[in-house]
Amino acid sequence: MTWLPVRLARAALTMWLVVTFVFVVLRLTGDPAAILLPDDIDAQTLAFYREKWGLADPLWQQYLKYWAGLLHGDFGISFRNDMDAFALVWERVPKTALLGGTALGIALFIGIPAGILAAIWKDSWIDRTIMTSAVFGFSMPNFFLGILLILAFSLRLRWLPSSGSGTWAHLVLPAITLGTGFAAQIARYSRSSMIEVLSRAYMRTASSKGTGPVRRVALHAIPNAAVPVVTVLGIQVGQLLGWAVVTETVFAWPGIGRLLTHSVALRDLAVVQCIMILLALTMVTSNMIVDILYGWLDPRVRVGAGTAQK
Amino acid sequence: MVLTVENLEITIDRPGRAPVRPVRDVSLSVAPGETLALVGESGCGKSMTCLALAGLLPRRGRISAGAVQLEGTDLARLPARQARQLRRKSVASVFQDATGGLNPVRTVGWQIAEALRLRKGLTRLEARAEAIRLMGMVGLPDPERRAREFPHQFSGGMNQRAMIALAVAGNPRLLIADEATTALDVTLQAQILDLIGELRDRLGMAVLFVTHDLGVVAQTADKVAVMYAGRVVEANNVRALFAAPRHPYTRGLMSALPRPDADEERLATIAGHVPPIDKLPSGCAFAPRCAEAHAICTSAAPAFTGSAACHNLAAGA
Amino acid sequence: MPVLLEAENLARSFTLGRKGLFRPARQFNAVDGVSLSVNRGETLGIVGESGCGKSTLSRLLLGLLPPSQGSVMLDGAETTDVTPEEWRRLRQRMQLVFQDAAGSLDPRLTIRAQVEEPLRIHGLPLEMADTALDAVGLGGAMSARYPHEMSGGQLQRVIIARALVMKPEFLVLDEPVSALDVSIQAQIVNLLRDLQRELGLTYVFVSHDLGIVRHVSDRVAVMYLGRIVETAPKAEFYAKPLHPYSQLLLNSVPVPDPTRRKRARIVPGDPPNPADPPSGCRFHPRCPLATKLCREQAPELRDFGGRQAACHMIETARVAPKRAAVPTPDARQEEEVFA
Amino acid sequence: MTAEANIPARSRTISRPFVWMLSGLRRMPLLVTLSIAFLTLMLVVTVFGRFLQPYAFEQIDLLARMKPPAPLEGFTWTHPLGTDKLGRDLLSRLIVGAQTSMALTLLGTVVGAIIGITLGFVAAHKGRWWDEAIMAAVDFQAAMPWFIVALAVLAFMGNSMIVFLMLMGLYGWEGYARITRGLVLSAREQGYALAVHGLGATPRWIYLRHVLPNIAGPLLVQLTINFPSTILFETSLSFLGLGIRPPMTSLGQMLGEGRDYLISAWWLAVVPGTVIFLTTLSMSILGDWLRARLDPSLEN
Repeated sequence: MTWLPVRLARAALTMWLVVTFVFVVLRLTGDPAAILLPDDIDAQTLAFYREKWGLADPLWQQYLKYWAGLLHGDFGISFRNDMDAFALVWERVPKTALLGGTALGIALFIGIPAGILAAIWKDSWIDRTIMTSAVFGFSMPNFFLGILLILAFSLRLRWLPSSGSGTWAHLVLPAITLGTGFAAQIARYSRSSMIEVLSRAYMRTASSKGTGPVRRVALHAIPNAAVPVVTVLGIQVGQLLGWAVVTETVFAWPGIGRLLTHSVALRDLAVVQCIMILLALTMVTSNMIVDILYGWLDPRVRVGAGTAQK
Repeated sequence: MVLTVENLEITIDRPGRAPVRPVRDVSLSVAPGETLALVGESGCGKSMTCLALAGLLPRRGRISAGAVQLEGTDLARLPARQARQLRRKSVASVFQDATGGLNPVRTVGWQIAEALRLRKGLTRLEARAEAIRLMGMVGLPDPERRAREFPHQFSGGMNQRAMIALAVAGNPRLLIADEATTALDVTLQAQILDLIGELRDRLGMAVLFVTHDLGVVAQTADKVAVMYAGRVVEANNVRALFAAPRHPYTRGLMSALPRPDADEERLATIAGHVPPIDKLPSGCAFAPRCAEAHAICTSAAPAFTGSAACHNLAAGA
Repeated sequence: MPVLLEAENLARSFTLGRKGLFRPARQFNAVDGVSLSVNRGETLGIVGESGCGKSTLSRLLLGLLPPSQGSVMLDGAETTDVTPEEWRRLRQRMQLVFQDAAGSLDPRLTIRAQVEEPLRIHGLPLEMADTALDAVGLGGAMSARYPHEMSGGQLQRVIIARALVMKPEFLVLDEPVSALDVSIQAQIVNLLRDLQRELGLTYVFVSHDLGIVRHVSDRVAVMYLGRIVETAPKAEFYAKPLHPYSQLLLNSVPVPDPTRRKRARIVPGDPPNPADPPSGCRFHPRCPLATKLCREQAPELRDFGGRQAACHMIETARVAPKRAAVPTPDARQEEEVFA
Repeated sequence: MTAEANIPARSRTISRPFVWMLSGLRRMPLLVTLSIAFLTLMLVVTVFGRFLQPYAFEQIDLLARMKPPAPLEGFTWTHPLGTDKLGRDLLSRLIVGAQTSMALTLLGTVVGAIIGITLGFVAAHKGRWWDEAIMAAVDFQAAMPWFIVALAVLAFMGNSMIVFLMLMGLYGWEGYARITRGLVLSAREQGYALAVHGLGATPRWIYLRHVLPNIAGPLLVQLTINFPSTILFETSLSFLGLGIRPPMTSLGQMLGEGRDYLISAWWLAVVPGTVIFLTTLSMSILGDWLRARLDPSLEN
């Protein structure tokens, strides 16, 4: 288990880099007090906040204080509604988690079986159908798919609501919108990973033992094919969050993405930096999970070459 | 005889193009405790023959003619499901790339135990104990511990031993070794050849040993079949074949070999190269490279008479 | 015969993949203190199993890899510390023929363009390519083909032609025929020998195949885990190898003669991990003669009347050949006849 | 070997990927042909955009507001794709919007490719710390959702064309860097590059004459992967109102505007959306086809 401390160290390093980056950018773009506070503020208030936030101190003290603040959950004040930025963001987290989780679930549930089926029946009509759908799926821009779904299911058929987040019915269209592209991506990765595995010599060994087709795929092929797919998933989680911003805007889904768009438009920097740091934390965590999964799936990572002869 | 192959023909269908027949009219037989070596250069059809016997032909490949008698039952005529069951019990294979041939995410012990559970219907625990015994039998040190390890923790030679343990699990009647020692260094090759010979004698298996190395043939085989361009051109017992090779191709092959045990001033060569399987010449496939070819050689394929398939020998006899 | 190339105490270490941020990277010596000399016009065969460092050595000899230590002299002139510019001039005199012919050719260029390339690099007249192509039997229309249109044997001819086009004196042939079928291999081996005779070339022939090395070499050097354990004139080596490893190696080669079957006399154990070589004599864990001395102290190459071997036990084994687990070749022959 | 054996041999240097593509033209699937045709049309629009627009795209005609496009009831031939709430000609806006989107995407793709390929070469050539640092940057870029980073940067720096262009250029460079580094290393370590080095060639000679032409194929495929996501990057930001903003227009900006009229004039969103979709789809289809032709490991 030598890799775990290394991963933890790397995760800590990443977080440190991100936080420092945000700190430096904030200081570089001008007087933080002026940026963090609305434009029309008077000089007296500005001086008050500058004193309050310790901006007169030496830079390294500010840096330490900044860190201390972050560790206590103090990300500054949103000037837009004068609320604690962290509280504002935290309130939105469940909504985005629900949307992202559902979309990811849809993507895995459709993408992985589709990819495996396409690989097993490579070059057949099944493969062609699945892969053609996949090309259409990931070429479809998120916002456009959302709009088409609204046109069809909300405005024409009137089956589902087009915006808001009250009930489960509200979740259906956004989750499909966000999940489709990922299902397509995952289908493609699963397929190519599976095709690679199916051509390996150990699959022939499995056949020569007399394993049946189901056992061969389930016990021999899938565990091997899962390794690269999991790696890709780690990266995809970040992309998923990126596109969630667009999807939330299309469906007026009150999550972090929508908050981010608004805050960017209004230059509500305290909120933006809070979201950035939370996002980095999410990415680091999801990469850790992927690494753990990776080690669990692949003994070559788990059991290092320490005892190997060669 | 454990295995009798008669006039085997394999056809590979190619979408949009004419099918090819990489193996034509091949007949072989192996008895229990006997090693038959199948020799030939790359592309001669020896590996394809192996795959057909083991039931591992690629998706578009099929046995299109001939009989494959495994202990008296014709596999080629059996329904696919029954053929698979029969093969599962009686035929085992070892291939060239042992490390690639073992599943990297399963322990070596699990993989051998799986073969035992499938072939002999052992329970999980029985299979595990038997797997450990087999690992010891093929000379893997400390089998209890090694059974819990993964292929990447083994060296190449150890993986080949594990593959052999996996193959002989459940006492198959026929062991097919397809270039099983080609990727190994000579010192390891000697170990593995020795192991296969020992297991053959102990378990009374028939061994079909596919190789391109005449040295390995001379050291291990009882009988030899030489293949060229999908056909057996000469077959004989090993001493007779090496003492007096009859087919011009066999003779060419032997004199082209630089020997580790003698000096020769100059190697004999066979002119030209092996024709691709979809562009075979008419008549005897070896005729364009044969110094002794006559008119008839390019027009008619020679029949197999005595121990070789050559017009010159048939005329002389 | 005058010495053309001389290597002294050559070593090359590689860094293995770092395992974690805070651990030092592991080093391993692929070639560890090799000295050898090649006479003008002769062929030195270098034999060894996979991982023994023979390919690294061949690259070191030609300066394709910088050595970690040691030096190479061509015609008495140092080649190790020269400028890249001088190296490029030296390349005209020494060339490498690779094992993987297909991989060492640019797939986009015709055969002719590949063979012309060294001439373009060095600004020599392009017509010289014709001579080289004719010499390997690929003149005329063949030279307009692309690599993917040719067979393995033909590709090997192409890289030989490319190596010869600048009229070098010295060629390192790294497993030049091991990927080829026997009948094609014989064509290439004969071609190499003819070229050597006609052009007065000097070869270092690296191979794992003791049969081919016997056929092409004048002298043989045996490598084990980055070191040379024995060098000897060919005839003497094959008649009576001195080093226990050489003996076992030669004894492991399957002889194409069914009347002379060997009983199992096998080098026990696996080759050790080159990244973690054993102490003392690197062969000692597999050696039937190994003693405490062998475990503790690495043997130097010592002279035994025109041949050299690195083994502590050679004298002992000579005095009492019957006692040794490995019989001498003469004694072995009788035992081996298969009744 | 057999499949390419009938390609006529030529005496001089010719790029093999090029030969492959030529030989494949005859057997090209219909979808690929259509994709190339559509992309060609988009390219023409990109180059000649403003000369092709029937009206000035910002010209307001309050007398002809919210006209529907051609097959729908009530359309006029003067505005074949209809008009928006200010009576601006949708076809003209579409042409100019497509021109903007395509030009930005092309620029962003090319900048990303140049940065990535250069850094990939540097990483492979210099090795050691250069390699470690560049690959760390690659991993970082791949792990961070660039779209969100871009949003944050726009918040910090304010929305300007320069910042926007820089963000687009930095998008996707890591893919090129990773591929270039891998290909250069493999070419150098086992293949022809080492061989040519042994013939006495300089590193410059090797990279320019051998390595770059040989990795051109895979890089082209990477371009077809990168292009669709770059155009999505641009259109998404503009859609959110954070990229191209009025009075300029782009496909994403048009779509974002049209979203407010889904009930009364759905075509205002659907027409630009379809153009974006067809562009990414065509590029993906072309990319898949190129990859299948260039990557020998995918052939059987």
